[in-house]
Amino acid sequence: MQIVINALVLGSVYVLISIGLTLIYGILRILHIAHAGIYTLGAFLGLTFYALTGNFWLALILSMVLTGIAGVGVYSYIYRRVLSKERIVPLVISIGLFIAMQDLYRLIWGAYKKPFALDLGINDIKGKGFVITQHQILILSLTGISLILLYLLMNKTKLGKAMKACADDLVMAGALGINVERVVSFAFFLGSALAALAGVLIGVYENNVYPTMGDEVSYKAFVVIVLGGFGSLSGAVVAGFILSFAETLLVAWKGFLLPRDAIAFLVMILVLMFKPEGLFRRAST
Amino acid sequence: MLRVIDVSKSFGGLQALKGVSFEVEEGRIHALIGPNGAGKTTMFNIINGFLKPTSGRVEFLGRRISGLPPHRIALMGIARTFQIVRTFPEMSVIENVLAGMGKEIYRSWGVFFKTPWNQENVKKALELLRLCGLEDLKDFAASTLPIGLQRKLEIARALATSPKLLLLDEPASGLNDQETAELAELFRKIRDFGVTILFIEHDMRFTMGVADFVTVLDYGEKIAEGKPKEVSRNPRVIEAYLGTGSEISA
Amino acid sequence: MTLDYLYTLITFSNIFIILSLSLNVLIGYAGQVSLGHAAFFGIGAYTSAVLAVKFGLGYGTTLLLSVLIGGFFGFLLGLPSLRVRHDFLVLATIGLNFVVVALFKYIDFFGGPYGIIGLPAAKFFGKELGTGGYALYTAFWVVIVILLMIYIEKIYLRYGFEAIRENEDAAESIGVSVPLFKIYAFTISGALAGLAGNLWAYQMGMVFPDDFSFPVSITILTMVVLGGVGTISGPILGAVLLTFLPELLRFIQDYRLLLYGIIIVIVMMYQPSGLLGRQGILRKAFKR
Amino acid sequence: MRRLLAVLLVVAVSLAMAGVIKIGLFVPLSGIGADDGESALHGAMLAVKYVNDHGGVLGKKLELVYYDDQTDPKQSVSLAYKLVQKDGVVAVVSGSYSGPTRAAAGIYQRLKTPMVSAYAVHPDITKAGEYIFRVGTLATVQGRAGAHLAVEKLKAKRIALLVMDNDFGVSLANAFKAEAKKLGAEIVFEEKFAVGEKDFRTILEKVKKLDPDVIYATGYYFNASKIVTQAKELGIYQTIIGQEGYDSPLFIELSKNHAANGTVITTDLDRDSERPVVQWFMKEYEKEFGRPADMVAASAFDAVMILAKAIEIAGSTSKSAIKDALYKVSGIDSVTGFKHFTKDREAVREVVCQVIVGDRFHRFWVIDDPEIVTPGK
Repeated sequence: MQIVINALVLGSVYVLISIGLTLIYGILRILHIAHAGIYTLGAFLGLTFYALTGNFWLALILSMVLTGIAGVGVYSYIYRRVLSKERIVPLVISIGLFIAMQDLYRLIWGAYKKPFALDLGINDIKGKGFVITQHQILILSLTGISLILLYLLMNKTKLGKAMKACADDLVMAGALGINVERVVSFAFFLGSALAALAGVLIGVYENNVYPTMGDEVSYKAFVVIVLGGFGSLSGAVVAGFILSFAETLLVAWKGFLLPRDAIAFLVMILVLMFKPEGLFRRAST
Repeated sequence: MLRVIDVSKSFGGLQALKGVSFEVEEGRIHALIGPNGAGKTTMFNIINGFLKPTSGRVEFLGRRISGLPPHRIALMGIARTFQIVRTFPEMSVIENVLAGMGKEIYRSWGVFFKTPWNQENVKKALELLRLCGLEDLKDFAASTLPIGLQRKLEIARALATSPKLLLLDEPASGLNDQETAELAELFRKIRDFGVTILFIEHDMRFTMGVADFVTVLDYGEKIAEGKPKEVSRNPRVIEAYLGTGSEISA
Repeated sequence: MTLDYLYTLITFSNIFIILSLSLNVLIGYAGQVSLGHAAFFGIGAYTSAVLAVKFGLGYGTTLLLSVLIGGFFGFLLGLPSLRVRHDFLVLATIGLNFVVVALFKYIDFFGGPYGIIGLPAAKFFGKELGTGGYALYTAFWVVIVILLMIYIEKIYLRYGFEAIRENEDAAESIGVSVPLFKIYAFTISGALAGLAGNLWAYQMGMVFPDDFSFPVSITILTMVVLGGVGTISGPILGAVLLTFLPELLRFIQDYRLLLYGIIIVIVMMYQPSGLLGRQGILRKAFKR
Repeated sequence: MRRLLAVLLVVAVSLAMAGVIKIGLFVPLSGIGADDGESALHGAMLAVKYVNDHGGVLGKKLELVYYDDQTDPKQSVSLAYKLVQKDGVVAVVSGSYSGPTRAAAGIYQRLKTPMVSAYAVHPDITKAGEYIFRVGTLATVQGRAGAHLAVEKLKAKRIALLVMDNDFGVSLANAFKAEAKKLGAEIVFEEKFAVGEKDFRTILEKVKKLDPDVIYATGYYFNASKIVTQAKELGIYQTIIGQEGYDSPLFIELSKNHAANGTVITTDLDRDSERPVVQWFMKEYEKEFGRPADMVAASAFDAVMILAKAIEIAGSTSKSAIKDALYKVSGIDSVTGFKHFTKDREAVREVVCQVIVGDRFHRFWVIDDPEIVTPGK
C-alpha cells in the first residue's frame, strides 16, 4: 500500500513535468532540455513569492503565470528563430540555455539548497501500514485537478483542439486558418506553467530548492515521453506512472542493483528495442 | 525478366494489393498505371524490397527476390527513382552519380580502400550526365537544382548502378511539355542501352506515347494489360479512370 | 616553466578534438545523432586503466586494446541504432551513457565509485614524457585522426555514410546496406573514442566513473555542432574553443558558466550550421 | 634600455610582493558542487583573515588565490599548473570533491608543492605522495567511530545499514561493518542507494519490518534530511546514526517536522567547544556570510590554519621545508580539533559525536581512543 502511494506521488511529478515537454515535442519536434531549467525557475519563483506574501496559493499561481510567460519568451525569442534549421540546432541551443539558466539562478538565489517549509494545516492520513503526508495529499490532488482541467481543455475547447491539430500537422493546421503562432505560444505557456507547478510541489515535498535541481529532470522526463510515444499526452500520463511504478517496485523487490536512473533508462532502451516508436504510438488522425 | 506472381499486400486492415501478377519482358518500356491509390507505388516498394509481400512472390531473372533487403536487390540489377525525388542534396551532381556506382564495393571491404574518383568512373559519370543533360551542372549541389533536373539526376544516379531493370516512379510529374518530350527521348535511349524500364505515370499522353506495354491496377487489382492502344480502349480501364475523374487519351 | 599550464590545456584540447571528430563520424557523416558518446570514451579509458593497473600491461598493449575494445563496443552498442531512429536514437544513447556509468560505479572490478588509480606514466623507449611531451604525443594522434578523416572523405565509405544520412531509402536503392554502414560508423566512432579514452587515462593517471557521465557527452556534442557538423575543421575548432573558453573566461570569475551557456546559445542562433559549417561565417571568411 | 626596464619591473614587482605569502585554493564555485565550494571558500577566507589579524606569518600577510574548478578534473589539473607556476603559490588547499582533488594531487606531488585537502574523502588522495595531506577525517576512521558509537554508547545489537553508492558512502559502510562485527553487533540489513536518491520509503519500509536497534545511514545532508523525515513519517523511532556528511545547518532546515532531532552523528566540528577559536569562527562566519558555518567551511578554515603554522615552523617559504614542517604541525588554533598528521599524512583528531536536540547540534560524546581515531590502524 505504501509502495503504491509512493509510486503515485513520484509518477504525478513525472507526469506534470512531462506534459509540457510532450506538448512542445508534439507540436515543434524539439527536444526541449531547458524545460528542466523552466521547472527550476518555477520552484524558485514559488519559494520567493511564498516568502514575500506568506500565501502559498498566491505564490503558486504567481509562479505558474510568470514561469509560463518565461516559457513563451524562450519560444518566441529563441526557438522560433531556428525552427527551420536542422533539428540538432535547437537541441544544442536548449543545452546552452539550460547551462546558462542554472548558473543564473545560482547568481540570483545563491548556490545553497533552500528549504521550502510549508504547513498546510492538513493532517497526515495514517492507516494500517501506510501514511499519506499532507504534502503527498497536496501533490496527488493538484495533479489530479490539473489532469482533469487539461483533459477538458484539450477535448472541449477550441484552443485544445487547435493544439491537437497543430500536433498532428503544423503546416496543415496553419493552412486551415489556425493561428499557429498563438497556439504554439500557448502550448509553451501551459507546459511551462505545469512545470512550475511541478517545481513548486517538488520543492515543498523535498523541502528544498536549488539551482541544479533540474539536472535529473532534464533527462528523466525524456524517458517518460519516449515511453509515452512522443507527443501523446495520454501516453505521457500513463508512461509517467509506469515508470514510477517500475522504479519503485524494482527497488522494493530487488534492492538497488543499479541506481534508479539506470533502471529507468534500461527500461527505456528495452522498450525502444521492441517498440521503436514508444509504447503508445500516437494514432495519426 | 521480372515476374510478379500473385502478390498481395495489406497494411493493417487495408488491402493495398490483391493477388497481382504480371511480367516485365526484357528490352521493354513497361508502364504501370492506375488511378490514385491503386497500389502502384506499393508494387514498386515490393519489387525493390522496401516492403515484403503479405503473400505471393517476385522473381527476377528466374530468382526469387521478394524477402531480400533492397540493397541486395539493387545489387542484382534493379534500380529505382522515387515519386518524391530523393537525390543526395548536399552532394554535388557528379558525386550523386559517383555514389551510385559502388553497389559491388559497398558490400565489400573495398569501401575502406577504393575511391569513386577514378578516371573510369568519372568518364562514365560524365557520359551519364551528358545523356541526362546535366553535364554543365556537375559541380552544383544537388539541392540547388530545380525539381525537373533533380528527377533527371535521380535517373542518372539509378543508371550509374548499371541496372538491368529500372523502376521509375512518376518521372514526368512536374515537367513541362518540352521536358516531357525530352524524357520520352531519354527513355528510348536508355532502352537502347539494354536497360528494361518499368515506370509509373499519370501523364497518359506521355505513357501511351512511350510505353511498349501497359499494366493497369485499380484498387489493388490488375484490371487490364496489353499494348497501349488495346488498354486505352478497355472499358474497365475507362471506367476506372472516369470514376476518378481522370482523363485518358492516347 | 609556466608553459605546463598551457601544455595541459593543449593535451585536453587534443583529446577532445579526437572525441569530437569521432562523434562527427556518427553525426556529421552517417547522420546518427548520439548523446552518449562519453560512454565509448569511458570504455576506452577503463580498458586502459584495468589493463595497466590490474594486469600490468604496457602502454602499447593498452593503447591497442583500448581502440579495439572501444570499436567492439561501438559495434555492440550500435546495434540498437538499427531499430531505433532519430530522436529515439538520441534518447537511447543518453540511456546507454547512464547505464555504462552505472556499471562502472556498481561493479567492483572497475573500482566502483573509487575508480581506478595508479596508471603509470606512458613511457616511450624507457623515457617518461613531460607535460609538453604528452601534449606533443596527443597532437601526433590528432594529426593521425585528421589524416584518417581526410582519407575517409575520399573513399566509398563516406559516400555510403552520406547516402544513409541524406536518405536511407535512396541509399538502399543504390546498393548501400543501411544497417552495415550504421555499424561501420558506430565501430569507427567507438574505436576513436577508445583512443581518446586511452590518452585521457594516461594523462590523468586515473579514471573515475563521473569523468564519463552524461554532461561530458553533452560537451562533445556541443563541440561538434558549434564548430560545424560534417566538416573536419569544425569539430576541431569546437573542441579547442570549448576547452579553452572556461579558462579564457576566468577573468569574469563568477559569471563564467553563465556566459559559457549564453555563448553557445548565441552562436547556434546566428550560426546554426556552426562556425566552420557549410554556411558558417568563419568558413566564408577563410574562402575570401 | 628595454632590458633595463624589464629588470626594474621585476624588481618593483618583487618588492611589492615581498609582503605577501600566497596560498592557492581550488573550489567548485559554479555547477553541481557550488554550495560546498562556497562554504570552503568562505572558511578559507576567514582563516586568512584570522591569521592576518594575528600578525600574519613570518611577518608577512597571507594571500588567498582561488579558482573555480566546476568539479571538473580537467580544470583542477590545469589549475594546479596555473596556481603553482603562474601565481607562484607556496602551498595549496583543495576545497573540492574527491575526483578533482585526486586528479590534482598527482600534479602537486610532481610539482613538489604541498597540498592539503579540506574535505575530499577518497582514501587514495594522500597516497599521491609526500606532499599531499588531508585535514578531513578519513571515512574509515569515521566508520569505525560510528560503530563504537552504535555498539558501545547506544548499546545496539542489531544494526541496519544504508549505503550511499559513492566512494564516501562505501568507505564509511565498509569500515563501520567491520568494526561493528568485531564489537559483536549484527548487521541485519544492508542496501545501497544513489547519491541523488530522494525516496527512501521503500528501503525504510523494509528496515522497519526488521526492527533493528539503530540505523547507520551514510549520506550527505540532503539525503539525510530525507531519510530522517521519511523515517519519522513511517513511524521509525530508532536512532539514526550519521556522519560528517550530515554536518550542515541545512540538514536540520531541510528535514520536515523537526525530524532531524534525535539523530546522532560523528563529525569534526564541535559547536559547543569553549575554545575561543571555535567561538570566534562560528560567530564571525555567520556575521560575515549570513549563514551558520558547516563542516566543509570548518575543514577549509583548518587547512589554511595548518599551512600557516607549517610555514611558520619552516621559517621560510621553501616548499620542501613547508612539506617537512607539515609533519610536525600540532597544537594549532583549530576549529575541528586537529591534533597532528600521521606519517601517512592523514589527520588525527578526536571524533566528536553530536546529537540534534531542539533543532541544534550539541555535543553528545567524544571518542579519543587512539586505537580508534588514528588512521591506518
